[in-house]
Amino acid sequence: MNSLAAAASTGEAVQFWILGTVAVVGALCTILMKRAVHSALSLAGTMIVLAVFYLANGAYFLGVVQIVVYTGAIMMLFLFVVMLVGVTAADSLKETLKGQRWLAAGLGVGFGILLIAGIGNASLKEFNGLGDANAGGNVQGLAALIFTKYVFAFEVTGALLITAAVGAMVLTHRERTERTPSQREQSLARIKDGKQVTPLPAPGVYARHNAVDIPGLLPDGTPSELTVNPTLRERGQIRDVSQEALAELKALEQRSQEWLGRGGSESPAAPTTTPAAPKEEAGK
Amino acid sequence: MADLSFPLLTCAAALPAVGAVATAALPAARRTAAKWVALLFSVATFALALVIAFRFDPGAKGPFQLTESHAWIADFGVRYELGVDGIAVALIALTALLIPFVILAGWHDADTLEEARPNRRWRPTQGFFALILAVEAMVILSFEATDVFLFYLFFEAMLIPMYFLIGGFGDGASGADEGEAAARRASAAVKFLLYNLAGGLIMLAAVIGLYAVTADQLGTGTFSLQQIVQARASGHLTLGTGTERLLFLGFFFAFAVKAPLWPLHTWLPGAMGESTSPVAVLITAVVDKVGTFAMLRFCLQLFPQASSWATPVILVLALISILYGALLAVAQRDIKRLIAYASISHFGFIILGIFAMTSQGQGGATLYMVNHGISTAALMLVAGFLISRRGSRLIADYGGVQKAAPLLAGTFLVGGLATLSLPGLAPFVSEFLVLVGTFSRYPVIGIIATVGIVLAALYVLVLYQRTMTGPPKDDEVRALPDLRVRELVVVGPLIALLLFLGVYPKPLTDLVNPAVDHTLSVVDKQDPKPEVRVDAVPGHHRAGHPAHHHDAEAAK
Amino acid sequence: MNPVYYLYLAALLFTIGAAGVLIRRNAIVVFMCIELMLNACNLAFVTFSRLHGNLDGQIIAFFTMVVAAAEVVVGLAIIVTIFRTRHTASVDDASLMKL
Amino acid sequence: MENLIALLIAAPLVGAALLLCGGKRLDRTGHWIGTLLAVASFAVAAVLFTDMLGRATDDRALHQHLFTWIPVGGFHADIAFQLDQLSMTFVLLITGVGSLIHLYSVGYMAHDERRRRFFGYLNLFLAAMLLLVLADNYLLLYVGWEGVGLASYLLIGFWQHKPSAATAAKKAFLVNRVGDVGLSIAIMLLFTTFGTFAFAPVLDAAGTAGSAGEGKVTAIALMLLLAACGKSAQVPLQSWLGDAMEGPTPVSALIHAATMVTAGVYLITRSGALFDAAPAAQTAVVAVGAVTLLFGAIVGCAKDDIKKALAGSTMSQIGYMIMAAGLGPIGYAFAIMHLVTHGFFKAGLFLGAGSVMHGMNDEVDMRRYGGLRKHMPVTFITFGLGYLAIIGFPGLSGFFSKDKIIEAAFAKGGTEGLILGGAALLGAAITAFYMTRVMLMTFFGEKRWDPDEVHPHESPKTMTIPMIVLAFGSVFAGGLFSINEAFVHWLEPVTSLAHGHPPFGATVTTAATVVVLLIGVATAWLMYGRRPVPATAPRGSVLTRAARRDLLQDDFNHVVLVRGGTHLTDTLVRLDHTLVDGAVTGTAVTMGGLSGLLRRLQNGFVRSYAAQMVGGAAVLVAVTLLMRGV
Repeated sequence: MNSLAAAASTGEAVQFWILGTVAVVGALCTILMKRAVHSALSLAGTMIVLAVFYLANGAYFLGVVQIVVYTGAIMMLFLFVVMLVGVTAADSLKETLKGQRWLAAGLGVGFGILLIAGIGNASLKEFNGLGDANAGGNVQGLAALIFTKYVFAFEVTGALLITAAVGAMVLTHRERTERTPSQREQSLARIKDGKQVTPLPAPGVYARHNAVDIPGLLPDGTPSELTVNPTLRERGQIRDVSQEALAELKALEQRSQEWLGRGGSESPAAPTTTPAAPKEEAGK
Repeated sequence: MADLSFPLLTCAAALPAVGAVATAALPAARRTAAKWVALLFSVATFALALVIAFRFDPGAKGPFQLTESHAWIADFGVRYELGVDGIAVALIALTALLIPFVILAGWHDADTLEEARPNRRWRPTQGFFALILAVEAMVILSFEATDVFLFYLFFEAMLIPMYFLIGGFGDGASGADEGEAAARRASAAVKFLLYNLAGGLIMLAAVIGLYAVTADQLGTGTFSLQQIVQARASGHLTLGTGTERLLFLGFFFAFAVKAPLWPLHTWLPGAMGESTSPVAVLITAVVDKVGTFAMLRFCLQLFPQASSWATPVILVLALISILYGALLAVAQRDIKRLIAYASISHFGFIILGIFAMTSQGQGGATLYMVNHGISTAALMLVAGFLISRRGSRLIADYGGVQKAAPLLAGTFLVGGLATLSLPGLAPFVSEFLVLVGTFSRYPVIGIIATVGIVLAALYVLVLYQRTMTGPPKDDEVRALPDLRVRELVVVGPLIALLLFLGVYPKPLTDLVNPAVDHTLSVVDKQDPKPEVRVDAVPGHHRAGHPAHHHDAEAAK
Repeated sequence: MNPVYYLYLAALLFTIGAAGVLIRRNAIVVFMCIELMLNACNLAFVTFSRLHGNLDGQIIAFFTMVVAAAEVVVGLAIIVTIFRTRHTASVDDASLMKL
Repeated sequence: MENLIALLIAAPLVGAALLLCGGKRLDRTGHWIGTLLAVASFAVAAVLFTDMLGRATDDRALHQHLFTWIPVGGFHADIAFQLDQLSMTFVLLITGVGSLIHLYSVGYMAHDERRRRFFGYLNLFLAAMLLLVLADNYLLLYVGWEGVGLASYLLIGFWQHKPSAATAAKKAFLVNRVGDVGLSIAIMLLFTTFGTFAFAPVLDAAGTAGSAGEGKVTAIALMLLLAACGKSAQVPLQSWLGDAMEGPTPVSALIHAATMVTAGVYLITRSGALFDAAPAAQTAVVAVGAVTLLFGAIVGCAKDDIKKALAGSTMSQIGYMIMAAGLGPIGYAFAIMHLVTHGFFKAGLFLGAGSVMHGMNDEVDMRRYGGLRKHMPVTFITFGLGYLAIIGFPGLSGFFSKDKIIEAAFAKGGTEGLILGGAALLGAAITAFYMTRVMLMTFFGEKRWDPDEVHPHESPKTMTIPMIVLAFGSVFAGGLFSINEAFVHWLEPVTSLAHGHPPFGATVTTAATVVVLLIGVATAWLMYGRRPVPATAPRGSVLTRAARRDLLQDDFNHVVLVRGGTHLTDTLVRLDHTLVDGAVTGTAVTMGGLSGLLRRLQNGFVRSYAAQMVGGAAVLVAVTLLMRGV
């Protein structure tokens, strides 16, 4: 622990170059991944790498906190929200603001060059190392500072956290401003609006697996989209059974024809392959 | 005498201010009471102004009298310093005199607004009169302030009530429908505000610059006019040539906007044209006078060398104002805009007189301020009465009014004749003094300026001819009622005063002369001497000149 | 190896984060990019702490984390609220700042 | 005694104030009040006159100082009056003729509903005119000068409902204002040159101004001449007088014939010492006088409007006076003498013309008159006497005064004298011609009016009495004045006197005058007496047509001044809007445009704002780095 001196060891260098690459790749993935979940996961990776770097820089407490609080708590919070908002909601690739992408790229590159040039310019040749500072233990050293020199900031931060917590609750809490309408009232309203009065029809049953994604058939054989859960509908995950039934009928006819015509030599394979085609169609 | 324990000057300014508050505080239903309260306070202020005029001793030593001085913002050397010289007394008296007439003339100006929103908190009448009194208070204070910062404060502050007076109250005679008229009024008010604000801000920079210079050289910064003048005279304070010129220009710009001097004049026709005629009188006869007054008091006294340096340019600009204003007045089709352009011409004369740097010029300019106030008030108010009768400001809508309303036409003519400086009426005295004062130092400019006299006759007489003479324009003109008692009460005294001051201006000149001499001594200028020495004292010769036979023969 | 390289890394990450804020429209991702920038700063602080040989930098980084936590809590709550009312998490759709 | 001087002015002034402010109560008595006060003023003048006669020649001038008017620095003006022989002459003329015309107006304006106001204006005019001639300094004279201008304006435009009258009034005032500018510049020059503008010191010093001052004195004199031109309708400022005939006839008689228009002559005579010290200016004066006397005469020949013909004549006669005044001490007295006699006969002629118009339903066209001598005997006789006086018929007033002027003109000597004398003689001939023409067209020949519509009749007593009195003056005044050169000696203390010596003796001049007179009369008789006068004017020669239009003066004015001025003002209005105001509004518009551009940055998209922030941060970093680098 005390050996952490000004200059980094070779091991640290190796570690830096490997993990540093990982961090940059993670950061790039964060901003380039189309789906928010992927971004969040990439960011989590970067953060873990950073935690390692903290540790390497003698900030043991922070390294642990980084993993526990940031990666463990905050990133999970992000994931929750992503789930809440919709895991699959992806950015469209089309840029709406004219020239924003070029501007951002230009600014990013320029700004980066400026920062790096600035750091390169700075005369950071001498390093003190944390040997003395961490002599009594990193956590103890931090504690000593927090509760003496930075105690006021610390207290204020506490207040900030409480405020933030309350604020989040207030923001996300949905205030019921009126009485929940009773079933009777709801049905009356439905009649009044001329909407469907009865409960929505159940999905069709296609007894092969969980069939909530299969619309029920109307008497004329066409599928009714209403019978499928709106979320699935939104995602386009509806399987059109009407086609399947027809295809099946067709297959049956073919089978029986073959049966009648040739005498069942190679028949059993056919029925298993046919249902796959409509499924792909529906997926589009 | 110099140090009265009773703060007369503060009272003169505070009285209308109190009046404004009292008027504004009256409930909506007490509309008529508000008018009377405002009138009462304005008359009381006039009485107080008379007391000041009588307490003032023109022969006393020292530039300022009735002085008051209290520390105000000690950190910046700002003091509450009041004091009056003859010029200020004359102008305070003018202001206090005109306000009651303005109030009387505007007796019904806010009435049309009353119906606009009939609820208990809608009080346009109270607002109108309170604003007028507020303007009066601020104008009087600017005439009294001898502390530059204090002056600046009220010089700028009076824009606020003026803005609302111009933008809020119209005469409904623009020929456009009310919505468009309101839009034009609003734009005129904004223009007024922006112009004057721009001038004021530049002046603020100069005021701060002045403070910086005094703080630098005197140790403690000061805004006191007297202190600065004394320090300059005694050599404790020396301004660099460049600094002095910049500061002078900063001050002068603000005053030239307010005055207004060509080419900074374009706000005036709009502001006067769109507002009601009492407000127009307030603008041109009262508020604008602060600009010319401040040129005399601050520009010349604070920056004498720079004033001399800028004189040629300013004289030429003033000359352009005179001719330009008059020429444009000739071409106007709107009565009030015509009077506005005439005022621009007259302000050219005033500025010409101030910067001619002769006792006749400056004395004449001061007299001009007073006389122009009275004459324009007379003309403008009568024009306002006329306009309110017909509901139109366009000259073309009139013709033959004198047949229907001879009294109105007569008073209008007298006001017009005063505007064209007919001898026997007050403006003649001042205009002639200005011309003589200018001529004795700058003959060419003086001669060109006399062309303004002819042009004045042209626009006044053309206006009179087109509105008042000829056969009545139509049935509406034929049915115009003549002046009412209230209107006669407004116009009568003004005309009487014009006549009186035209025949006997001595009280005014006696008041003004010492102050002008003081200003000239600060600027270090003397009147040019006549070329031929005449021993005789005027008025002591009894006979005609003796014969000169030999001359006549020599001529042959 | 010179620990200054950590600073270069921090600068790089910060820039990437900033670019992300500018490019992405999904509010959640924008938020993540902000977190990335904060983390980059933290890295710089920690590195400076090492360079200067005292713990003040780490303290600041610590406070940054706390503040970031608070910010995330509130920010995500806002996003959720917006999503509830507008059914979108795109920052471009919330362009009411313009008159 | 000198305290009475103010009373001279006060009486009509009080009258004016009473009548103009008195309201309807005075409608029935107002005209008599006005007349009474005019007569009162005349009475005071008479008292002062007898008093003056009773004193020694050197001690006749009176002076009254009322109060200090404008004291500012070295500029010192008093309200003070000076009554010397010159002023006395004018005072008597003004109050005398004025009273007569007041009386005449009682009858003439009997049916006008605004009669009270008319008398108020007349009284105002009397006061202003008296102030003009009584002032002891130029500035006070200027007050009177503009005062009579105002009264003239009000009276010319008295029938305001007629647009032509209102226009004529305005024109008169404006042209006069141009002249007034001359007077005011002269006063300024006087002040800067002499430090004062009171008559006595200035005129004392004028001769001693020395060579350095001669340029100044010449300038002053020329400016005074400009003023005189404006007020006395001399070329080039003569154009207003013809139009001024739009006013009621008594006004034309009093103001535009007898008194106000002669103020220029008074000014030049009063400032004699200044003119004597400036020979160049004197030359200008005689040139103006000579040109005008011919100009007026020519115009008078062509006019068919009786009043305008008389107006041309007035112009011409004042040309004589101005010319005489320009001759210097040899002419001053004769100028004034002609002025007085002219006051009598021209006022009489105008009143006669008014009387004719009164009887002819206000018809002014002489081509619609004819043969009126039987219908209006009194008018005919008084008019005829005035006619004989003006053409200079031997023995009548005009003869004595005009003959002296012609004599003085020749006495000027050299080519100048010959030219002036020749012009004066020619003028006399033309005068005889056009006055005979007026006489013949009005009173002789056959009637050219419709007896069914017009009933010519003699005017009432109030009108005929003044005409008779004035006719007496026309006949005898000149003769009386010339007994022992009484008038010349009377004025001598003021105007100084020098006897000229004409190159060919007084008898020759007189003979020549009579001859040209006869030629003029004969020509007129040949043209208008022998042949019937056509009721509509024939087209006439180029000269006639030009003369009818005042020798194209008005057309010149219209093209150059009116139209040019209109163009100028219109251009200025446009410039004021586009250039002066445009500069400011332009700034505002530019700022608006710029902020419009800037506004587009504020597109409401958070990411744009963020980009701007990053840009700002980048700039800050760059600046910091650069600063460190430097």
